[in-house]
Amino acid sequence: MSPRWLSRPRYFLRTAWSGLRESPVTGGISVVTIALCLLLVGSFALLVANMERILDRFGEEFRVSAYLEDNLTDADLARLRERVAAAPGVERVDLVTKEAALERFRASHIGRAALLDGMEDNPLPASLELVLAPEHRNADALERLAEAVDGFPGIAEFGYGADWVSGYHGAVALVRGVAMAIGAVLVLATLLIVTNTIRLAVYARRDEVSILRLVGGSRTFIAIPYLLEGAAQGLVGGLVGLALLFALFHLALPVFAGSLELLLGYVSPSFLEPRACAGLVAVGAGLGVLGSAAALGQGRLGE
Amino acid sequence: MSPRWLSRPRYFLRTAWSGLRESPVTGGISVVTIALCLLLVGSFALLVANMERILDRFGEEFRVSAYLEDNLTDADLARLRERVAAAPGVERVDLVTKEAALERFRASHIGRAALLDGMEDNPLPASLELVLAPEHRNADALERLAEAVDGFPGIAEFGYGADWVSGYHGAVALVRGVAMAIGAVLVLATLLIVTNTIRLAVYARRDEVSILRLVGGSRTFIAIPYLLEGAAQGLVGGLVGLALLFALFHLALPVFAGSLELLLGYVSPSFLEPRACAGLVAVGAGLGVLGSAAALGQGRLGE
Amino acid sequence: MKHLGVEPAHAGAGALVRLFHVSKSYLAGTWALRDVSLELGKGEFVFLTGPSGAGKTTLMRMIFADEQPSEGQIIVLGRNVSRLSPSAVPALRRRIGVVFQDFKLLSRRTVEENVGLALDVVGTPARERRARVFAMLKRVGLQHRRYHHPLSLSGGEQQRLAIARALVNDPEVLLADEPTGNLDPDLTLEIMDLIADAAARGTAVFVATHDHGLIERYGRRVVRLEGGELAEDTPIRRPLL
Amino acid sequence: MKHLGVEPAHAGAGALVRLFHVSKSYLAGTWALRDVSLELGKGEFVFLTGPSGAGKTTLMRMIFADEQPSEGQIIVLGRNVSRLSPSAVPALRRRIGVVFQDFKLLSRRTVEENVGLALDVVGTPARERRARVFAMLKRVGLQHRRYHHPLSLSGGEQQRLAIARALVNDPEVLLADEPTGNLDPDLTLEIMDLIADAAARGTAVFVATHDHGLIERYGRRVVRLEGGELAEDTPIRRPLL
Ligand SMILES: Nc1ncnc2c1ncn2[C@@H]1O[C@H](COP(=O)(O)OP(=O)(O)OP(=O)(O)O)[C@@H](O)[C@H]1O
Ligand SMILES: Nc1ncnc2c1ncn2[C@@H]1O[C@H](COP(=O)(O)OP(=O)(O)OP(=O)(O)O)[C@@H](O)[C@H]1O
Ligand SMILES: [Mg+2]
Ligand SMILES: [Mg+2]
Repeated sequence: MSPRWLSRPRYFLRTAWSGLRESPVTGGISVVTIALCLLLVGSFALLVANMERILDRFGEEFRVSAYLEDNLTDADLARLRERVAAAPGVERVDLVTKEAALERFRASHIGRAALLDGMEDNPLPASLELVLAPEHRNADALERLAEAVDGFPGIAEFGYGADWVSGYHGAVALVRGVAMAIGAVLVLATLLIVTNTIRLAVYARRDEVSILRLVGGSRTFIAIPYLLEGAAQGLVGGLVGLALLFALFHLALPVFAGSLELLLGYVSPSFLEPRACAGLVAVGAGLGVLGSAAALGQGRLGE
Repeated sequence: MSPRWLSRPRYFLRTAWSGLRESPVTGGISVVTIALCLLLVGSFALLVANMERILDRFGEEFRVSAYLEDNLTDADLARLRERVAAAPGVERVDLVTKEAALERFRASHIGRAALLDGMEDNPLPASLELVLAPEHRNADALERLAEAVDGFPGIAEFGYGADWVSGYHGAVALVRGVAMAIGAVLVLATLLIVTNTIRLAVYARRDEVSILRLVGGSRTFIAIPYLLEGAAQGLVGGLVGLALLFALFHLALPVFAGSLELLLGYVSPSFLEPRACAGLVAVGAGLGVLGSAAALGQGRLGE
Repeated sequence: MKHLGVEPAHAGAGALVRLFHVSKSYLAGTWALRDVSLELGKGEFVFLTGPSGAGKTTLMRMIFADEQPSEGQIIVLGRNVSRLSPSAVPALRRRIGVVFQDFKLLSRRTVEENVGLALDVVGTPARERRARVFAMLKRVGLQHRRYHHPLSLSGGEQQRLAIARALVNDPEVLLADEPTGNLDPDLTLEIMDLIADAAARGTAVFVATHDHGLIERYGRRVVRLEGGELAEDTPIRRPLL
Repeated sequence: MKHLGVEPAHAGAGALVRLFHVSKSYLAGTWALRDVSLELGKGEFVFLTGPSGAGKTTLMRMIFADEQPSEGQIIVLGRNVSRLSPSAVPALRRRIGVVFQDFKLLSRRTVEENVGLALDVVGTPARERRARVFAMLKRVGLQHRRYHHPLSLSGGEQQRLAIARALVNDPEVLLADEPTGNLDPDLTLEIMDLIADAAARGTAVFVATHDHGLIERYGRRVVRLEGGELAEDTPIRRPLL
């Protein structure tokens, strides 16, 4: 039994449109609230997305050194390099020659002391530096790698800073954990705030709803224009929020450019991907619909 | 000309109270929105406050080494130590003996190589490590310090990682900057959201306001009960938000305790100070009043 | 003037509205309606009268399922109102026209949209809707105001708008609560003729009124409530003029 | 029946309400009121009548400064309404009692609080307020409903509540817009007597009504509007009964 009015989308569109036009105060407030909430969620998403990239970048510093014996031929070295590259979790292998090692040592903190000045021979060994794949940047995987590589001929010693490993791992877990916790609170809060605001906006027009009931409007007949209104407000709010986020991002970027470059070198922060942007706007529309539905759901909307 | 009704606070309190009681929907929504907004702002404040402490903690690692000549007597050393401690920006001076330096070197990344194994004498010098006061943890201050200290008798060399210095400085500036930017957006957004919600709540009762005007209520007469209502809702919202924040903090803490301890050692995150808590609740009440005032201000409250 | 116990004009199975021993209590211990039995047939026109607070509005609200009786049964258009599921209520209401004592107009929609609403809820096609709304507005003298909003109408204009909305859909039952309280005598007669027309076309009509002149003039069946009880049910008389 | 140009009963400097060639246009090109001049003295009781949309409510709204005249001057209680600053409006309104055509009750406050409101705005002490509210409610027959909310009252009860609120503060001017449209004949007389009492105590009273029976019965001065123009201003006659 399909009701006749379902064949009349024009009524719903017209009613939703005039509802929007005739309620600039409540509609405007809903749009602003949605825009602001999505701005908050978007800022956070942006921060987290860029933080992940920064963490990845730091993770690249996550190297293990395999110090080489002094007497290796180039062929030996090439073979060894290949074997090491095939070991579990290794993403890239870099060679540090004896000269490069000395250079580094001199540049390092401790190397400033006149420690090696007297020696005519370079006592530092060459080494292979293994960059680990992100998922292997933890103490367990390192131990496994050490076991696998330790026996290889040509490797004198195998070294990594255990503190640095667990420190990095802890930092990543902490940042991710805090981000998730705050993100959850933020998403829940904005969800509640937006639906509540729309509820209040519909509530401000509760007399309308009750009159529509009295003249025989069915639930669906009454609800559809409000849901359309909510969707439209959500959509506009989402777009406004996104635009604000974009503007803020490009306003804030130059201010932090200096410190960022110093800290991260070539990593420069990027805006949300198009898909995430679309998602943000869609979430706005969804919240608008949800809020209207919640408002209409609460019985006769009487206090 | 003090109006007679100013002497009747009972009318206002009674009216505000019955307004709250008779509008559970709008009142409830206002309280929830305020609570959630303050929860967001509070979480952020909490994060920033603790981050500052973490940055300070990292700043302690901010040391400059003055490598000592080998032939210093204890008296020389004590005198030197005193002079160094008096240098500009120095907060604390620690002595690292030759033995401690060797110990450290062995534990360090590069020290894993069998570099020093063959030497029977310890080639590493003793050093004084200068911990800088927070406000001096930047490249300029360091250069000044180096100039001041360089000529002291007994100091062989003066060393610090320029990269680490500007890196730390950049990181602190970045974190502070991003925190301030996000904080500003957050505070502005919640300000708007809360006042808008309250406006909408008052707006839902605009017929009431217009009737009060028609029977001769003056602006103040009409406004006071709404402002009291707003203050009460803000107060309750602030308390609820604070309670939520406290609960979340103590729920989240154990989850992150592991990574935090690893990262920070003895620094454990702490909740907001009592004064900040009171401030949060006061802000809630203030927002409630502001929102009501804004709603009443918008002319006749007609659309 | 009391004619208690007299058989109503259109009694029996053909009745569109039937009340069996209906009582209604809003507040424990007080009765807004008390043991009222009543029938209303197709095309019947009944004046509902009685002092303020006698229960006239309450009786009407129960007929269009806005309130449930505390006791007794109400059958409207073949449906037992007290056993109606909430989802069946709108369908029933679409067959009943109601002029509310306080109008209940949508202030955010135009005059034209307010009247059209009664057709929108049943899904009347756009062309037919437009024609019927215009014809109806013309009959109540509001066609020149059709793009205005109710709040810019005078009291009597709002009342006529409410009447137009109730009548535009040719309802099977019409409940008009004090439909001429804000109208001048000339308009009152015009509007009452409109309502009498509807009855002549088969609508069962209930008109609550305090206007004894009107009751005299039309000489229809009169149901009088007093303190919630049925005090009088006088069958139809010939109009005096 | 036309008595155009007749001197009103209490003309001159003692008038509480004076209109000088007042016109009002809500929509460009149409006139809700057109060149109306009128005076109302202390204790005078005037029926304002005329067809629906004639401008009765508009005239009253301008007197209590809810609308501004488009042309002309209105002097109420010695103040020129069109030159009143917004902050001076409340003080003027507190001296005027208004019964609104649509009641305008506060649905979130009790009957008692709605009536008390008119005393609260002037800051009447609690004890006096309580006594006067109770006495007033008793006079309109609502004392037993004083802790209920307006929405649970019948139409006539709401109207009496609106009247009680307008009268409780002994206003100097009373504007009653269709104050008995929802009342039965007995109550209508009781309420009209209440209003006449106020006039006897010196209140200048305007009663808009369509009820010719009432006008006949009281035989007071009658001002009739038609299409916004003053069509009749008949001075006081002796009551018929
Ligand atoms: N706010 C407004 N905006 C536009 N037009 C208005 C407004 N208020 C009243 N009018 C128009 O002004 C004219 C006079 O209205 P008014 O309410 O004064 O009539 P009235 O004499 O009180 O009628 P009734 O007896 O029906 O209450 C009417 O045509 C009405 O439609
Ligand atoms: N929602 C309600 N809650 C409590 N009491 C109510 C409610 N509605 C009506 N009443 C009471 O029920 C009684 C009958 O009310 P009703 O509205 O039916 O009277 P009425 O005959 O329409 O009167 P009027 O002519 O004044 O409109 C009145 O005493 C009224 O106060
Ligand atoms: Mg009634
Ligand atoms: Mg009027």
